[in-house]
Amino acid sequence: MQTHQYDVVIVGAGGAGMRAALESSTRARTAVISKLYPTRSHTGAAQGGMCAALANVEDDNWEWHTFDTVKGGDYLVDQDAAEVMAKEAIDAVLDLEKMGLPFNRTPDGLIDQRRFGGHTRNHGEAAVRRSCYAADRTGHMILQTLYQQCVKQDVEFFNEFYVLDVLLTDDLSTGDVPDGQPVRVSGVVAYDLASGEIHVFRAKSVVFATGGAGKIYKTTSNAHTLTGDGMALALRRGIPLEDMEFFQFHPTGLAGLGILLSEAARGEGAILRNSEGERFMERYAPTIKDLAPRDIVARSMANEVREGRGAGPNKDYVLLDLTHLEPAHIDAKLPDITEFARTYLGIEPYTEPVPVYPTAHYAMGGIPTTIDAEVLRNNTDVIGGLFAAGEVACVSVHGSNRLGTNSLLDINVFGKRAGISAAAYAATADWVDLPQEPAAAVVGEIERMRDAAAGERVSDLRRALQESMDANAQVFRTAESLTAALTDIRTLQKRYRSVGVQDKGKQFNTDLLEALELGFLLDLAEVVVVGALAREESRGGHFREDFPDRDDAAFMKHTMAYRRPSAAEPGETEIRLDHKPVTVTRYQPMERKY
Amino acid sequence: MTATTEARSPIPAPRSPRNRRTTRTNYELYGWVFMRASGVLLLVLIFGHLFMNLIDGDGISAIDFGFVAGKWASPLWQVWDLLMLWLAMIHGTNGVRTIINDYAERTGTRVVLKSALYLAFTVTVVLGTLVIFTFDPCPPGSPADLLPSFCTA
Amino acid sequence: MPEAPAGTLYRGREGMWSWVAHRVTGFLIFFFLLVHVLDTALVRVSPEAYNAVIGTYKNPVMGLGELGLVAAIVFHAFNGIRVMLVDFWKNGPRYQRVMLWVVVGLFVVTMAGFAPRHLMNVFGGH
Amino acid sequence: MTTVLETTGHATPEPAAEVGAIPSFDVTLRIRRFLPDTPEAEAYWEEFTVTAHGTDRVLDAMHKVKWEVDGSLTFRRSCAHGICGSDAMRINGRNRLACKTLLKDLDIKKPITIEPIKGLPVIKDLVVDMEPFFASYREIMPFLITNGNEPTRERRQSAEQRERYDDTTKCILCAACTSSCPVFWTDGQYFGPAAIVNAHRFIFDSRDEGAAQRLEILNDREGVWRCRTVFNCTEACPRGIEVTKAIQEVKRAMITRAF
Ligand SMILES: Cc1cc2nc3c(=O)[nH]c(=O)nc-3n(C[C@H](O)[C@H](O)[C@H](O)COP(=O)(O)OP(=O)(O)OC[C@H]3O[C@@H](n4cnc5c(N)ncnc54)[C@H](O)[C@@H]3O)c2cc1C
Ligand code: HEM
Ligand code: SF4
Ligand code: F3S
Ligand code: FES
Repeated sequence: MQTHQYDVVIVGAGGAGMRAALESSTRARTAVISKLYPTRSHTGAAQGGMCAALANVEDDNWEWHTFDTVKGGDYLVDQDAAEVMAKEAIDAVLDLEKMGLPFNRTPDGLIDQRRFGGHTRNHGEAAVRRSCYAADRTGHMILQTLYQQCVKQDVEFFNEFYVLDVLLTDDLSTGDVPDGQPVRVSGVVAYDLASGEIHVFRAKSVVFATGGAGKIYKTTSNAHTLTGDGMALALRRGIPLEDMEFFQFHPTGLAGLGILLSEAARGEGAILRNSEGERFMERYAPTIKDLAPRDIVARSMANEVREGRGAGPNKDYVLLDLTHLEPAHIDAKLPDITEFARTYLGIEPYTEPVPVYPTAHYAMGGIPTTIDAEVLRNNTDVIGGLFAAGEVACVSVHGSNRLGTNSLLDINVFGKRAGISAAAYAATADWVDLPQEPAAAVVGEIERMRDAAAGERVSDLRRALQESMDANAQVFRTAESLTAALTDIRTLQKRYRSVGVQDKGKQFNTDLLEALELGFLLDLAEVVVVGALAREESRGGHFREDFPDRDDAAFMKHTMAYRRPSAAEPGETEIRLDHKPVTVTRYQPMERKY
Repeated sequence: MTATTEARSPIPAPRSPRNRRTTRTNYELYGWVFMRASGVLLLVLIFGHLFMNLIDGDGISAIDFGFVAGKWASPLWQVWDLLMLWLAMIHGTNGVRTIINDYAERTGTRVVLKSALYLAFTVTVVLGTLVIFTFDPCPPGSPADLLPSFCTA
Repeated sequence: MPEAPAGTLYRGREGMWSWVAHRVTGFLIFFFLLVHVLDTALVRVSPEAYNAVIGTYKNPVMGLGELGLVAAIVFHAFNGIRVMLVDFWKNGPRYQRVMLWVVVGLFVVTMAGFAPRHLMNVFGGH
Repeated sequence: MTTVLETTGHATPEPAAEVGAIPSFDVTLRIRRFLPDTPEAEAYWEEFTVTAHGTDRVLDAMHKVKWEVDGSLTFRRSCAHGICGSDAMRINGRNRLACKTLLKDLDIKKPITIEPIKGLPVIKDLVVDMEPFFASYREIMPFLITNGNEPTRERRQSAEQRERYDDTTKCILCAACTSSCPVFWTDGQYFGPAAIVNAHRFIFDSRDEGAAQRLEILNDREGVWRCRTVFNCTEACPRGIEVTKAIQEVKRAMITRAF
């Protein structure tokens, strides 16, 4: 076991992690720990754009942007946070440009902007061009640009190191620490994939930026490595997770594969059609049609399929039609996604419509934080030195449904804030001791798995989980389906205890890591489903067929899920739900119509 | 910078440890340009040479001392062959140097091979140049039938 | 090196094979040139010596070798032009493959013109 | 040693079936393996036969082996659709991304050979040490260099100026190009095409002012001049970047500068 000591440790080298690193490494001794090489992070998959009210091509301002974010999130958004994000968006984009990001340009040489779902002029009048983009590889450019700056600043990276535990001064998982008592972070425990060794990082500040958890679903736009590690580690250490029942299903995943075709396609004019060739979104969102927010489009698509108007041999997808667009325009603005259609489905988008179906895309929920990225351990107390930003966090700027392009914005705005906050905290705080045997829990878990005689297979359990989640906790949910999912998850959690790995080696044992990741997925799926069961209303990405309306009286509040020792079964844990009020500043909830 | 993990693979790395010393000279650049410039010239020179020697007249069967001597009597062919000799030797030597750099992995091997190369270069060029300049088309005491017709012995 | 068992050969395409050929031909020509300068130097020694050595070139085996050498030079020269077009012509890299087929075509034509004549000289000369 | 798995298939119908009737077929993967933990570690070939479907990629077949037959089979992967650059490997003798190579596009009558990319030290199975690769990348100063006078808004750049370096911004640092280059295999000192591609991205960016320094670095003995226009890099690039063209443009920029 090796021990390192840094002022700030950032976990995750995606957009949020590296944006934080750029701030903190100039102010404090910083290490970035990432389970992937930084440029392999899933931020690189983001396509469509990053929005900011630059008003480069059309009249626009950050207040409209705030309103759209709040409305898009079905009023579960904390409006103070949304305001911060929309205001700082402009600098966030300009910062990236100054770092060298190659945005597409207007004829005047300014950053070009295009339309995106849910972004409107003057509080919903018409779609507005707000998304700054670099063809359909905006995320790729952001990730590369941030990494380039990290190289420039000589940021210290520990690549292919898996953080498997976060060390706190008090054990929150029992639920015995009284509110108000100060709790601090003292470091993290990581596993070096290449050598199989355990490294303990002692730190004054720790920033979690580990990204999403799409792999709890089977059909997803997310990478194999997006297993929600950061959320699960926090949950296990007694930190609550906020609004986990809200998962975004992106309307246009390649049918059957889940690979994403950006909303930018529709922003550039592509149209969704059912088997009859009808532009069905006209019925569901008469004003902005195909550019309605994702939850609405995804449900409309699922509904078309349910009512028998799906296309294809099994009538189980709809079509994204780009055939009326100029091939040259497609090549200039959407080169990558059209290539995906060609490579993976053998479809030529110039001439054929592309089969699409909703795909699990984005976790609106996550580790609750303040607008300065400080992690909350209940509705009010922050954990000293612990920060979170990006998809792993829930500020909450996305409420119950994130608008397209708001996530790349989120990682930049709150990544930066996290970096600044973490360095500032480290500058004033003194060191706290690491716990006795800091790595004991991790070592125990790893040894148990490696030594287990052939037990349950990781892949069997994972597949069962993902299939159950796709079937029971996707676009449409009911008490019945969710209960079925919960039963499945509980069974799988029990079976997980006897999971064994085949690879007994020390070096580069990805078999072992997949087993650990499965544990995270199971824990998170449980939180998602428990939260979804309790939320007996429909709002944003969470649609309960048995409760199809939004119920502001009962549910205009954030879910806070805690993992605590089970009262009924000693030795077991359970998810306890609590709530947190939504911050409303200017925009009173209204019915959400587009 | 990334934490470096100690070498873990018992398979020897296919690359020698990084010992790149920045050269900061235009040497490679000039070499590269020279390969191209000389290539174009050589194209003319060599094709002309081959044509004269192998195609024109009776081809290779007609080549003998008399033929060579006849050619070198003219300053044009003297210069032609001299240029060809130098350009081809520099071009070829530089090319072979590249090849040695590519395949000789240990510095020792490299040094030995390159020394041999440069030695061969020097010997050949010096010898060739001397021959062209000090050549006597009508060496005294040789049978007249071997000599070019203009030798009036 | 315990490269056991060896990995497979990289399956490069036209670009790689033409480079291998360019390298091999360049190397061959270079060594021939060394020999060639040495044998030509014999003109300084004596006409007899020179003619004796040149005489050996006139036997059929050497004649065939000579043919190979010319083939090497022709390929190397034409491909050298292709390389230069790749270097200096804006669209060169895009058309490198086409250009290689042109090189091969020119090579065949040139050799078709040269080989019969040369072989006649070698085999039919006396 | 040969392991053959009888067709287990996925428990549920592949959703890919939605796209049309997808036939399933057996493929054999012939994988070059190296397990460092075994005492006398040596590389060896191992064959696996699995059932695959029409839209499956090589990566899917490899996952099937890992998940259902031999958990110790080790390779990197993340995004599974060709944008993260994790899984460059040598498939049937050529460098490609496993997640972007569809089985149906290969000749599946013969075993599909899969080997690690060449020229970098093998750590385990298909995993190589990427550090030397990234070291070259870092050396060419892959970041925008400007003279400090920050404008308040964005720097202006026309659409044409933006287009000038578009191709090389697509690089995902997968190393397929560098590890396909015969010059790189020989001694690994050559900077390699990926580093040059990334230098190109900045050299031709109208906003950048560090071109001279980067050209200086690549003028090195191990720099652009070692490129012999083999084109393996261009053929291998999964992003369709015209790598050799970029290298030639850098060479020409250097020549213009020198004369
Ligand atoms: C296909 C796709 C397209 C998208 N398009 C858009 C778009 O157009 N606009 C938009 O705004 N948003 C878009 N999004 C959403 C957005 O890209 C993501 O939400 C955002 O990039 C997340 O960034 P992140 O930094 O939080 O996480 P990531 O980029 O996922 O990075 C996570 C990092 O954490 C590290 N990590 C994870 N676990 C561990 C661990 N245990 N130990 C150490 N390190 C760990 C990983 O190595 C990685 O470096 C898209 C998402 C997808 C999937
Ligand atoms: C006939 C006209 C010739 C032309 C047009 C020509 C052209 C070229 C060019 C352009 C190169 C550089 C290739 C590169 O950088 O990738 C080259 C390389 C080379 N040439 Fe020539 N050349 C000619 C004659 C010769 C001769 C006569 C010799 C031998 C003495 C020779 C030996 C070589 C060698 C050894 C190389 C290096 C090959 C390598 O690095 O792969 N060439 N030639
Ligand atoms: S240039 Fe292409 S092949 Fe090379 S690293 Fe970049 S993406 Fe990969
Ligand atoms: S393969 Fe190598 S030699 Fe040049 S053209 Fe590509 S870098
Ligand atoms: S897994 Fe990301 S490129 Fe293949």
